[in-house]
Amino acid sequence: MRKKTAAGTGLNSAAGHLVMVLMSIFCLFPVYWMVATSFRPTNAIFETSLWPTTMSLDNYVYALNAIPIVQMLVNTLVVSVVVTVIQLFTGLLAAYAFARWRFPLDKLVYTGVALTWLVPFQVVMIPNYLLVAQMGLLDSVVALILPHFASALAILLLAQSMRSFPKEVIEAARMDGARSWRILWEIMTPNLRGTIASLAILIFISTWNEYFWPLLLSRTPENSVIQIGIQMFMTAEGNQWGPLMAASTMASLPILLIYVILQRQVIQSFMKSGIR
Amino acid sequence: MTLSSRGATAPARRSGVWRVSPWLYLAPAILTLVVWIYWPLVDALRLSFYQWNMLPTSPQLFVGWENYQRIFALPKFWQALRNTGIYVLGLLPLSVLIPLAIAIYTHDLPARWRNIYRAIIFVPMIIAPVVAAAVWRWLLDPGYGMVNLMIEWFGFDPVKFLADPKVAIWTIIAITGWKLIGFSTLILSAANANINPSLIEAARMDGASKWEIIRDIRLPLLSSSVLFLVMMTILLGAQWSFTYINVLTGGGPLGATTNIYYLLWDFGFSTMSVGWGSASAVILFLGFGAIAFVLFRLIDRYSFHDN
Amino acid sequence: QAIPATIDQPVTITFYNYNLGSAGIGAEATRKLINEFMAANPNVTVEGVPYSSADASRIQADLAAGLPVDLVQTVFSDLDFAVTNFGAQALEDIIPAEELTAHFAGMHPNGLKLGVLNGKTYGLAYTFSTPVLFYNADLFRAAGLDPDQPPKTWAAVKEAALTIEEKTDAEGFAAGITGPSAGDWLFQGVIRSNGGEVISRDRTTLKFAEPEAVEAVAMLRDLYDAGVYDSLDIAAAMEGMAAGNFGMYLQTSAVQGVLVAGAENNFELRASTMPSFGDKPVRPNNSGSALTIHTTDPLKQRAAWELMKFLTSEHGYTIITSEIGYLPLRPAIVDDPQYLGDWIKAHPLVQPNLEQLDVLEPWDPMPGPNYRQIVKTMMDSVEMAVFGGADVQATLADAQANAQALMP
Amino acid sequence: MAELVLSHLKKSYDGKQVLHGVDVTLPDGHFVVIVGPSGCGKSTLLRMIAGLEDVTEGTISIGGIVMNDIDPADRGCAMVFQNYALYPHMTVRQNIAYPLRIAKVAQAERDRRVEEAAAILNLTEYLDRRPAQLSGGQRQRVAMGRAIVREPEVFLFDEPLSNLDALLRVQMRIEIKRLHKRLKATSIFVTHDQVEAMTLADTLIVMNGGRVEQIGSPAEVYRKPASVFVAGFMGAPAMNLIDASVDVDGLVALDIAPHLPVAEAQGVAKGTPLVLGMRPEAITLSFDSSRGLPATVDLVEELGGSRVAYCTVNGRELAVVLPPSDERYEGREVYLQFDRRAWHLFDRTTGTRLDNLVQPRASTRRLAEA
Amino acid sequence: MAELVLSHLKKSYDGKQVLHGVDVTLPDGHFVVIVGPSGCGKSTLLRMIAGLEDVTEGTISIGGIVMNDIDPADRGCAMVFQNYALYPHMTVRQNIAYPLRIAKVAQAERDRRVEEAAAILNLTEYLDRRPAQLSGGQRQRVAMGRAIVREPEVFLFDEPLSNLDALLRVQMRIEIKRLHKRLKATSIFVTHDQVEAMTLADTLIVMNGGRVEQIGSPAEVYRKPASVFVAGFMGAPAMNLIDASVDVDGLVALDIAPHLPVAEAQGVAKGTPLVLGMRPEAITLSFDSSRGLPATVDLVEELGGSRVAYCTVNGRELAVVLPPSDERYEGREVYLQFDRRAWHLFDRTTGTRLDNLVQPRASTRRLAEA
Ligand SMILES: Nc1ncnc2c1ncn2[C@@H]1O[C@H](COP(=O)(O)OP(=O)(O)OP(=O)(O)O)[C@@H](O)[C@H]1O
Ligand SMILES: Nc1ncnc2c1ncn2[C@@H]1O[C@H](COP(=O)(O)OP(=O)(O)OP(=O)(O)O)[C@@H](O)[C@H]1O
Ligand SMILES: O=P(O)(O)OC[C@H](O)CO
Ligand SMILES: [Mg+2]
Ligand SMILES: [Mg+2]
Repeated sequence: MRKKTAAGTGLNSAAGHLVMVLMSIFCLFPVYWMVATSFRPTNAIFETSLWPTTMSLDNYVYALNAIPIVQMLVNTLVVSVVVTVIQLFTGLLAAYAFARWRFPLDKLVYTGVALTWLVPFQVVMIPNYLLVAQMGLLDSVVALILPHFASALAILLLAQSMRSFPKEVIEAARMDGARSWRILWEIMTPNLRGTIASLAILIFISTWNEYFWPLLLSRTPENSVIQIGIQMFMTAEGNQWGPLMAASTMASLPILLIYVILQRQVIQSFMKSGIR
Repeated sequence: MTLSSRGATAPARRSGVWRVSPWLYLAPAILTLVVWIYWPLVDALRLSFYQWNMLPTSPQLFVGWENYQRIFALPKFWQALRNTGIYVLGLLPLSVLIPLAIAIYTHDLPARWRNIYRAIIFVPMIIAPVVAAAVWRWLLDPGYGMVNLMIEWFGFDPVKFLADPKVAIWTIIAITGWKLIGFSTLILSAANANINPSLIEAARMDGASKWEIIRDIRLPLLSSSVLFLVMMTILLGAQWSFTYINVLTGGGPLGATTNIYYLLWDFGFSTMSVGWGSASAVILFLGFGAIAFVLFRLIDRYSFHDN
Repeated sequence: QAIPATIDQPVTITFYNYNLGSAGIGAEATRKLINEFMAANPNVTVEGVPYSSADASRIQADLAAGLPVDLVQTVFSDLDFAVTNFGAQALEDIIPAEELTAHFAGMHPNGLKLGVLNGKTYGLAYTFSTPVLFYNADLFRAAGLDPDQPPKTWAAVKEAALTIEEKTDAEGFAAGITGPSAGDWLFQGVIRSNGGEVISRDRTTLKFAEPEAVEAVAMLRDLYDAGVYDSLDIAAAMEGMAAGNFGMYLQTSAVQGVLVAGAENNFELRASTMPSFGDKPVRPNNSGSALTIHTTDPLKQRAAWELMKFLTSEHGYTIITSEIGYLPLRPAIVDDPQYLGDWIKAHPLVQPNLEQLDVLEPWDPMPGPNYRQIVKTMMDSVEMAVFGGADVQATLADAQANAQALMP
Repeated sequence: MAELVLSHLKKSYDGKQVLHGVDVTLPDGHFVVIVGPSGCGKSTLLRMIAGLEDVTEGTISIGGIVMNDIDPADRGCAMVFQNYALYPHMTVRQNIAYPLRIAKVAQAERDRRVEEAAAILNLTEYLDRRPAQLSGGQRQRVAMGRAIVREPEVFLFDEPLSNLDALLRVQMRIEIKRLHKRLKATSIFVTHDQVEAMTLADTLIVMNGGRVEQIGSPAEVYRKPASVFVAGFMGAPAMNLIDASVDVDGLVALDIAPHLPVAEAQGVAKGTPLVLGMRPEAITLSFDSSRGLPATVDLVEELGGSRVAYCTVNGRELAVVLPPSDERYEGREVYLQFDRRAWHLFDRTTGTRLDNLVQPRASTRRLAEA
Repeated sequence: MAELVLSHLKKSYDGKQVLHGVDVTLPDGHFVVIVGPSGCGKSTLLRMIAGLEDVTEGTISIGGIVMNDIDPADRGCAMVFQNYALYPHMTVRQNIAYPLRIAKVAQAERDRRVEEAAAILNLTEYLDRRPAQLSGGQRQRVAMGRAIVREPEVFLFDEPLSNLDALLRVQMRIEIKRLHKRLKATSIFVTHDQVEAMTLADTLIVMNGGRVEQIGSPAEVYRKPASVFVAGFMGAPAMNLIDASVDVDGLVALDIAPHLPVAEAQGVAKGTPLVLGMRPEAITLSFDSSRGLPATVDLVEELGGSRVAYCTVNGRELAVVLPPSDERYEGREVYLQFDRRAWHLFDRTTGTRLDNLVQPRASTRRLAEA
């Protein structure tokens, strides 16, 4: 007869922990290296000690002087927050339509939304640029936001979790006299917090990290975003490693901080969301 | 309050409202998607049959299927196609297998450890691709990169991670995977945590060992999530690696790291020919659309609803 | 509609400049020049627009969007396309001849040639440089070589590289001839130095699979086969050199800044001219960009021309050379203490670069709308022939046939 | 005033008809229970009344007004759902107040009505909890509270108790009945639990396969089931239904005991296949071999207050209710005696009740009770 | 052989004790039902026997072997879960065969046993379906099939029927009982439905708050509940429990009718607070004012075969079972008469039964039946 073996003990799990620790190093080390390098003085930049032997803020000073990093961070934050909010808003509206009603062509429209996911950005890049130019919005933060008013990811994900929301609760609200608008905002939305939170995180991260569209649009550093700032330290004549890492650290820091603070909620909301 | 007064204040026929309201709710999203994605896409379909440099002053020259023919005749087309396959196959362990193992393994860990590991693994996800590319480039440098110093410390020759044609593609795959592991792990952990615990208990009662439970119960029940990630990997894997290829290798050395997506971008979008670019776009869209269709069918088939 | 002689009303021009797209000295020097110009010409507002030299889609998109594109820092390889599609104007067509003559006085004739296409001057060389063989004098010494006698021919390069590899831990030789962001400029110089060329003088036929070219490529292949030359991306090679891990490095003089910074307190960095094929003359060509005027508005043309003149003046080149690291097109300022005199003395490395001005040839742009694909096809095949173990002749011939089909 | 009239009500989903024409008039203030097996269309009917489903054909009128096209909120109906359908993110107070908030009832008035409803339902101390913090019975009461505050003219209940455990179900059943006495609103209660149906209904509607099988008071339905279906459906343990036929002599004979003609069938053609129903309470069991039909006891279920014996007679199983005792019956030979006053006779082909057709005859009576 | 002995079994979760020492010996082949209200520890106990929960203190032995540290699979137990716990990705056949596959039973033998189990459970025609394509009852049978094929020595059921509707529950109950007769394996069945408990058990274990309140046959438990809790828990409608006390004369007197001393309490100190229990079946109701306690009928529930009247006597509610009739009782004044043979007396402080202490006296008898 087999003896019971309690989960998570013994040699087996020690090996598992070892693997996980290695995995963690794999995931964290590059991030650590970025931060560590950003503090190395210029002449020690190719140094390979794990810990910078001499710490210096030169790279930060240089980076802050070379490009308007603070302004760029503010722009990035504004763009990310606004895009997140708007995309959630349009996503909620559209998802609600799909989840709530059957209407002619609904399947087709749904598929159409899903397919936009497959359209490579490069396809729409130039036409979008022309459109933005026609609107006179070049070199403006608004132009960074406009094409992101809606996304397939948000719509599909929200529609999926709305579909699994108990129909009876909606019907109860209908009986109580709520019209669709109220049902969406007073009944649906508060109950999709998990999905909305994790979706918001995904949208925020991907907007924060967006590169190609801002690259196409940016004309003056003051009106562009941090990823462009980072890219400005990478040139054909060689990368300016120190300032590049300093700028990268500054670009990652806010989002890293948010993550560290909200880490538990982030993971919880993913666990509870329909993202599976 | 009498019924008749209620009846009188009742809104007009519901059926009428029904027809408009979904469209009202959809309007902002659809408008956005049509303006910013579908209109350019449709235009691309048309332009893929023309030669044009996009300048208002130049004429649009109808060339029929020539743009398509040229793309298929590109010497690197088939290499890129094969590489795309390698990308997908190479990414699968990182975007699916390892996360699957981690999700299953960490599930049985004490909550504290579980959360710590999952939190750490998610970190690469929040690092910008450009930054990730720069940092990895640094770490992998044959001369002064940490990774190579480690390798030398173990007594091996340094590896030219980005310059050796045999290694470079795997390097790009590893970096792409590094960014993805956290996301996949989270998705699979969520799916795993949602497996009804009494199924696991039933299997334990049935005598299944830990491994048998994973093989017979967990994996089949995770199959729809796994397929979803496989689909994402196939459809978007090439896109995800784009930034790294662009920043780190430019498709080289010797075209070793190019993939269909990068190649078409390189020959299509980055040059001045709208026709080429559009034809490339159409090929990508249709090709991946077809794959998506098949995969969606598969996912439908392999989703099991437990109770 | 001749351009006005003076600017007596406010005018705004755009200046598409790829130095503005990165952080650091290049951008700062550019902004400084622009500001100085605006201070001197209060009626002109210059709007610097950054773009990426890797692809000119920003310019194309802006033209398509109907935005004003007035003055552009055009990479030489894009010059043909800039003329045929982006409406770059021949200076002879818009600027009074006497003004041109006056401004061209004192410019190196080889430098002036660089911006000439089909007999007309479309651009003035702005930020440009030549290929230079950097070498690590410390490694030379360690390998028992004489750092005062740098290799002058490819054969000598091979020999020195072999010695370095044998005697030290370092690699022998690296070059920026191939690679994703290399383009074909250095390659063009290598082929020419062996008496060949990549494209016929009338710019209708590709010739990179002709015997001279094949021979040159075979030579590079031989370096690779000998184990002294590896395929490295630009950054890896440059940083390797900067970190002291390479004996020799053939690359544009524009990377000098990075190398100097790396060499400081580390090793002695020196430079020599591009290697030759035996006795054949070295025929280096330039990298970099020219200034091209695109606007058709006479007033703006005047403003653009004024800016162009300012940037290519003695003062302009002084800043470009001393602060960005490119070459002055006006030889006189090199020794003039008012301009670069002191700086050149303090920076002897730039010397071989200056020497090569006398034999400089233009970087030929490929013609037609598919010019980038042509370059790509050619350079891919070169890479394949040198590093990929493929048969040199067959690979180049095959690529030439493919590329020829892309010619207009 | 709030009389509810359904006429020729039909419903199809994608062309598949699930309600085949329902005609019912429900008087104001009545407590009506709709009972029937799963899938027979109970919920569909209720939801049509509520306005949550479109009407395919026919009309629904409440208080004389045709409601077919009126919005659910404006029909004066309140509904209590099987799974409570509480708003998970709102407290009990907010849940109950929600319909009032929508109706823009003033805060003070709203509070008053919520407190009142909470008091009626013993929810006062839970008003600030969320649904997740409540037990099943409490949730059910909140759902009811939300219905009550609207002061609806018609209450609709869709199996509101089926998610509760047995004990709670009994409690809630009584509470609902009390509430109805107090509020006197017309109530329609859907269930497939026949105890619930019997105990709650003023009027019972038995449905089967999208049709109404019988409408009547619970006692009526129990005592005079209109069809074999109703007979088998209502009552636990279920009525014994035995095949029978009219023999050559015009007498009703059981197939399991053809020598035992039990009644005279008036007006029924000879050979007509019949079904005879006997409630388990209407059969008595004894060890006296001189009386009744011989049978074997297979299984006895102890119910505390009574026991149910499952006996086999000629291969056919009959349930018999026994009084409590310690007697061991299982496996023993017994004799069954039928109380002929409680016989039910049905046409086996149509399933309909054949009433007043069974006339006990002296001869048969003797036999049956022998 | 498969006798199951639990001794001093305790269980704590994070220091919070939920089982306070359970001592039970279950003979081989018995059908044991554990019944008790929600949260009393039934599932915990069952899962400890199964090996799915660790034992905090005490021992579990099956067939004489201490099982505390044995893997669940090797205890010879099979378990049927409340939510069926069928493997959704396997067909019925694969589900049932799974334990055999794990045990590496040869294909042919495996098939044979699966077919056999399917035949017993009437599942043969569903063998190739997936669980999602089955009804609740069918799923429950598959779960049972999976347990059967293992030929376990002990069957464990955790509320296996509570997800089924009322009708199916009755059917499945009977099927389980039949199956047990056939397989004769020791079975432990957890439920909080007392009808299920009564009808299924050979031995009934009533639990409350992590303790065993009573062990005995269903009839024993019903007729002689060992505590107030058991008395109130078993039986529907529930036993009427009325506060009483021993008066100055040593007589038991009801608080609601102090002038009506009903019995002599032997060996109980005067003034001791008591609880008197009377089953609703043991009370009779009449309109004859000369007999019994005056009461008002609040509500009558029609059950078809019987009716339950809820009456108020001095503010205290008593349930009374009435025979079927058309008589309208509601709101009327009636008189209640108690069958003194069915009185149950409990110590109000400890809740335990005071047996043999109630001796009807001539005088009291007269009064009570007066
Ligand atoms: N939205 C729908 N689309 C198609 N068919 C439906 C729909 N809703 C119900 N049906 C069908 O209508 C019939 C009646 O369903 P209904 O839900 O009214 O039954 P019910 O009596 O309430 O059953 P239960 O007791 O299981 O709740 C069923 O056959 C069902 O399959
Ligand atoms: N994993 C656990 N951690 C902490 N407490 C638990 C756990 N499982 C059960 N409990 C507690 O143990 C007690 C007994 O729970 P158990 O599930 O055995 O009750 P039960 O009698 O089966 O109830 P039900 O009829 O609702 O199923 C409850 O108070 C419960 O809250
Ligand atoms: O300015 P340079 O010298 O970096 O030249 C630009 C490159 O040649 C463009 O490919
Ligand atoms: Mg229903
Ligand atoms: Mg339980």
